[in-house]
Amino acid sequence: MLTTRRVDAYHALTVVAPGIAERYRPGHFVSVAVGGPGTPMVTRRALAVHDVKPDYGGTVDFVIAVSGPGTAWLADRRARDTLDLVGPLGRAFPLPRDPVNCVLVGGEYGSATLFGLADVLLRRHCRVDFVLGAASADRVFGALRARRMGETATLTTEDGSLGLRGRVADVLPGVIADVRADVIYACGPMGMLRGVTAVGIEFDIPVQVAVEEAMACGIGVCMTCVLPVIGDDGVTRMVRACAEGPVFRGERVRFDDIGTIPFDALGAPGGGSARNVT
Amino acid sequence: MLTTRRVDAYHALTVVAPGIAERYRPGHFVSVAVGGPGTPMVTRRALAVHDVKPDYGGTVDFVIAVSGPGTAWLADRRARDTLDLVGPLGRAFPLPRDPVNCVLVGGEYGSATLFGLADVLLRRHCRVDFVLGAASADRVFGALRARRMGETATLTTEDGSLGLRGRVADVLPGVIADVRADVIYACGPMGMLRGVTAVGIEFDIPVQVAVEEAMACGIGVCMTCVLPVIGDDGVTRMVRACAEGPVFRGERVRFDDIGTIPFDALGAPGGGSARNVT
Amino acid sequence: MSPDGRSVDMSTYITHVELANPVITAAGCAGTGRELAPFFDLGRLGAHTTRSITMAPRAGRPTPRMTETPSGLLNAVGLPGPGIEVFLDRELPWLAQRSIRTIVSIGGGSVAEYTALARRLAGAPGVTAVEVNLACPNIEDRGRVFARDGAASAEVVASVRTVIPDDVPVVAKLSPDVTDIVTVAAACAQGGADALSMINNPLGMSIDTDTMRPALAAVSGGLSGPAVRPLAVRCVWQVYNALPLVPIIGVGGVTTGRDALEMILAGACAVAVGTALFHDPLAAVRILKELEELLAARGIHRLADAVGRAHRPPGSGSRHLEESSL
Amino acid sequence: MSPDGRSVDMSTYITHVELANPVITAAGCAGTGRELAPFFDLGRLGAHTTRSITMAPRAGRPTPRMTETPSGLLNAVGLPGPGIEVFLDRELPWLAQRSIRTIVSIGGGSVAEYTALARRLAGAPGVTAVEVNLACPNIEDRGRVFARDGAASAEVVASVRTVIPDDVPVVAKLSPDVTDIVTVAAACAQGGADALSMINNPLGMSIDTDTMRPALAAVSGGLSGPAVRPLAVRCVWQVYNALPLVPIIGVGGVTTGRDALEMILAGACAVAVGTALFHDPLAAVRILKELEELLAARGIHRLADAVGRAHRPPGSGSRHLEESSL
Ligand SMILES: Cc1cc2nc3c(=O)[nH]c(=O)nc-3n(C[C@H](O)[C@H](O)[C@H](O)COP(=O)(O)OP(=O)(O)OC[C@H]3O[C@@H](n4cnc5c(N)ncnc54)[C@H](O)[C@@H]3O)c2cc1C
Ligand SMILES: Cc1cc2nc3c(=O)[nH]c(=O)nc-3n(C[C@H](O)[C@H](O)[C@H](O)COP(=O)(O)OP(=O)(O)OC[C@H]3O[C@@H](n4cnc5c(N)ncnc54)[C@H](O)[C@@H]3O)c2cc1C
Ligand SMILES: Cc1cc2nc3c(=O)[nH]c(=O)nc-3n(C[C@H](O)[C@H](O)[C@H](O)COP(=O)(O)O)c2cc1C
Ligand SMILES: Cc1cc2nc3c(=O)[nH]c(=O)nc-3n(C[C@H](O)[C@H](O)[C@H](O)COP(=O)(O)O)c2cc1C
Ligand code: FES
Ligand code: FES
Repeated sequence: MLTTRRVDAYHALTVVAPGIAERYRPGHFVSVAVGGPGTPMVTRRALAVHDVKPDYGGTVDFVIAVSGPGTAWLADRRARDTLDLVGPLGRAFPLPRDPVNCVLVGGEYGSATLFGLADVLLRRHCRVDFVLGAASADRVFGALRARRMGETATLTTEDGSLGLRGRVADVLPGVIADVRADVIYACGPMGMLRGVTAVGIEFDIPVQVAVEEAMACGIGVCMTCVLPVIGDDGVTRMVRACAEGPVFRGERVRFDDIGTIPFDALGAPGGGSARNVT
Repeated sequence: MLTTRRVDAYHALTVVAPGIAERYRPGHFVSVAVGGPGTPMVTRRALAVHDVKPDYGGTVDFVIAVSGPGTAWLADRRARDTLDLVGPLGRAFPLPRDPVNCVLVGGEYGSATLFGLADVLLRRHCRVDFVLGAASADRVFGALRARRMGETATLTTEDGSLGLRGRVADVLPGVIADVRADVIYACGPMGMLRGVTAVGIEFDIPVQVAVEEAMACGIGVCMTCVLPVIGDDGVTRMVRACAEGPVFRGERVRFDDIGTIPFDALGAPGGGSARNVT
Repeated sequence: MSPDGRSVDMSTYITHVELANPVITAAGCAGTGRELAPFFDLGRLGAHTTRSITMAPRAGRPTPRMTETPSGLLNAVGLPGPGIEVFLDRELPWLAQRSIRTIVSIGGGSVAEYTALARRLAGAPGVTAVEVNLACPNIEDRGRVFARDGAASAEVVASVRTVIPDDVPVVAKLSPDVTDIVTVAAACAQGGADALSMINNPLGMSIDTDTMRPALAAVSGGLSGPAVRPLAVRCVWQVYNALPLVPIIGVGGVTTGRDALEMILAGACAVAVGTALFHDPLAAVRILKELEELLAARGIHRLADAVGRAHRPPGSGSRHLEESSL
Repeated sequence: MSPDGRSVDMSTYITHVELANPVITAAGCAGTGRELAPFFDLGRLGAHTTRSITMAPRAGRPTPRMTETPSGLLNAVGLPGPGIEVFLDRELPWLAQRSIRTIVSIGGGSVAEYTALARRLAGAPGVTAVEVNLACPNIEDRGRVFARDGAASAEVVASVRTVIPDDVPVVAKLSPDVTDIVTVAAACAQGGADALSMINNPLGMSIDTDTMRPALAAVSGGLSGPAVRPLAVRCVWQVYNALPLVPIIGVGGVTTGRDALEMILAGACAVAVGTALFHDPLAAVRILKELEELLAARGIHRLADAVGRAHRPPGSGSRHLEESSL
């Protein structure tokens, strides 16, 4: 590990990880072991890749919000400690072929994953506008950089301590209209993704969301990170956020049914959809 | 924690702990929590007090031999980390009233506990001679200091890499004769204590041994650290090394029966000694 | 004190016996009580539970008696102790003089032995409750542990209940190594247990890969500590669900106020602290303080309102039954 | 390679079926096999165990499906999967093409369902062994889990054994939540189980002290990881002691080569790695390497010589039976 520093409410870590840096595409995440040797924490923690840089053969940046013992341990690391990382993991954001207008919407530390995406979009001559929100000013991540990289950067806080008072979904319709958005990319809490997706549907603009589900393995073997997603065939399946995601088309995610097995999902109890077999 | 440094095969730690320093008497030990918050290691580790000094209101020195995950964690601590200590614990070495001739026998890091004792004995105008032994030169602890403090310091190593080849019990008879010893104090592995006690019995000199038994609590509540010791009434009881010890009169400890419940111990299975009740 | 400035009523009941608060020491983990006195006043706890007292003095098992496992401890201590006479003579009076609420744990090898122990305890001053440690081998059933058999457990409990005065609750302490803890719990309640304590240590084992022999002299031993907490919470939950009126002492891996609260939400009205005392002699008082703060922070002003609360569907509120509109 | 330069013969047998080495993946913890392919070649392991395959596709349980506990993991995943037809169509062939030794785990709600699953598997290419996951609720016995009842377990095993070809071993996977694991194990062996696998997850529970509700959507779940290893080692030890001729797959909290060796010394001839794969996708191959080194360092040249070794009194040596003077 190279450096560690505080950024408002978050901790930013830079790690030398050439293998990950090299294969990284925007939307990827990594998993990190926490607690050191003999740790009582048996699962890895998922972290979005914030940035990759070519220094030292390839470094990777993470932004961490302390929410429990694992993230607290990560926030406590000092320069030169080593970290056990696996990645890059997951399905990256699909990129437009043409130079379209993209609105990048981030909530809390979810914004972190958008800057690598913005880089690539800008290289493809897309227009990039940001909408970043959080509960309070110190939890809005990357406002400065968004202002620098984006054509515009609209900020919202629930307490009004920075930008507009409210949520990103409240201001999104205005932004979409102003910038004549072709596509929306969003990363943040589920509630926010649901709101952003609803706006996308209303305006008939595709939304790519990067979801966050509790993960134990990050590589697709534990089956704990599932959510109901409608497939190309119209059938709802419980799919893994880590392997099939974390990026999904927003309108395919059944946000209202997260935390349940929808009765019409493939293999739902009662066997109502057993007819969908094979 | 103040400092941490390597001393041959050992790690030496200095900790600011005024409460412990103040109440310390030679032979005392402390227990230390290992592994940090949420540690998977549920028991404390026992450590003999090596030295106490008045600096910073009172500091305590420990000497650590890495033998498992807990001592490895301790050896990894850096200056300014904090340690969770409980102590001083246990029964200290009984001290002679008169200025007698004392031989202090230490094995491996067991020597560490003898220097605080030597200090007090010297202040009481006792003659102090050291016999220190270990498997190899780098595991003999405190040779220099023993030479400085003691009238003589005899060193043994099993591989002959320092001092005489052999064990402390081999050279002890000669030392006893040379210095006309009145009492022996010993700390080190059980095998060594047994050997030293045998020599003491042979020469009819009292031996005070500080034993080392696997401990879970260090304060007398878990009952895991017991060994068979003969009481003043001649009855063998399974007594706690942490609460009744770690210092015992050597000839009272049934070294050959450690790891068993002697059939004639109070409350031994079969109830042979139930007559000893009340 | 809670954010609104009200303090939390921490008192709890084992049937009609009131404890000032729900945090108690677990059997066999707090010595005679004297050992903890240098660290804190045992009288600050809801109660102190003694190690399991036996008729005759017992030397216990050979060493090694313990080994660490991940987040756990395996022990095979073997109920060492001086026997009931010395206990009544020298240990109980020390506790009684200090008005320390004392739950006396008893262990025997036959119904007759438990009964004899109960008879010696009946009328002894300073016995707040009697806890029947059922995790003892039944010498009349080829060493099969009482706790593994509902009928045998109930027989012990019934016999002890007969002998102990009515105003002293009898608590049955259960082991999790059974196919169905609810059956055993129900049998004990049927047999007259006023309350249940769970869990005693599940049976575990560890092998030293260097010596290639069992790590404990006794080969297997009881597992305790945070590792077993999920088993304990599950047992408390299941039994509270089946027998909501029987008071439960939750035991197993409680190390923090959050752990204690978890047990209480699952249905325990008291929480015993065992292995955590080995790691931190002040654990029990720290847990009590943390628990009180957690309750206050949740706006819960009476411990009793938190008992079993995780069973209630979300949103069903915290109103007392007497205030309910039903 | 051992200090004397000899390499260790790591091969092991599940009855007559040879595995190149004793380290296998645990059911439900290694996906379809494909997910681990980016990390290592599954063919390097003794075998891969599938998740438990069911007749119909299953969506599994709602989320949250897991929560961490000290040195453990609670899960209530609920046997999600596409059902046996898709398994035979798309998952088994992928494994068979790569010559990955495959133990197919099956789960059902009735004897008939297990039998039907076995019938579909009989003759399918690439089935090294069939593991019967008995930790499923028996719909014909009010949802009582098969593994908790020796007779019900034996009935399932016997029926599967009848249908599966003789040269494919049938392994019964047992749960520790029973009063006497040896009784259940013996019943399964009697019923025709060629080998036993233990342990499946003991039932545990955790409550979120912030929401004051169960942490898992399914309320309770299975405990796994290092926390349960002492229970697993104890079960392996007890069953090996009672049934020394029945091969045992040791499962539960194996994270290092030392843990694997512990299982083997207790009596397991193979060791399955589950939760450790979540923490380290390379865990199984690392454990295999560490195990080989530990055996070599102890001068043990054949894995088979280490199986059950902790049962032998110290000093009884490591001589093979055929070299013994008896
Ligand atoms: C694809 C993805 C990217 C993420 N990127 C970031 C990031 O860049 N920065 C950041 O701070 N956090 C990120 N998270 C969330 C982060 O993984 C969790 O906050 C973290 O795992 C919580 O661990 P803990 O020990 O602090 O808390 P605990 O709640 O104690 O965690 C216990 C267990 O639950 C799992 N868990 C709990 N909450 C989450 C969650 N929200 N997501 C996944 N697993 C969870 C943990 O993996 C662990 O197994 C991301 C999550 C996902 C799924
Ligand atoms: C009175 C006393 C004084 C001691 N003084 C020192 C000292 O000054 N320096 C030093 O390096 N070591 C000392 N020891 C030994 C030290 O306590 C052990 O080496 C240490 O506990 C091992 O912990 P571990 O995690 O490294 O090893 P592990 O073997 O993994 O320990 C596992 C468990 O066994 C217990 N245990 C294992 N070996 C011992 C042992 N020998 N003594 C007590 N408990 C043990 C541990 O407390 C722990 O509960 C002393 C022991 C005693 C009883
Ligand atoms: C060293 C030790 C000794 C114990 N002795 C007894 C005992 O005498 N009687 C009893 O009923 N339980 C005994 N127990 C079990 C505890 O009371 C408790 O039920 C169990 O350890 C789980 O709680 P914990 O995880 O907080 O320790 C003992 C436990 C340990 C670790
Ligand atoms: C997420 C998860 C899913 C599991 N699925 C199955 C399963 O489908 N069939 C089965 O027999 N066991 C299943 N198990 C149990 C494991 O195979 C294993 O017996 C248990 O987890 C103990 O081993 P471990 O501690 O190495 O994980 C599962 C365990 C976990 C953690
Ligand atoms: S986190 Fe394990 S399958 Fe997604
Ligand atoms: S270490 Fe617990 S009684 Fe001695």
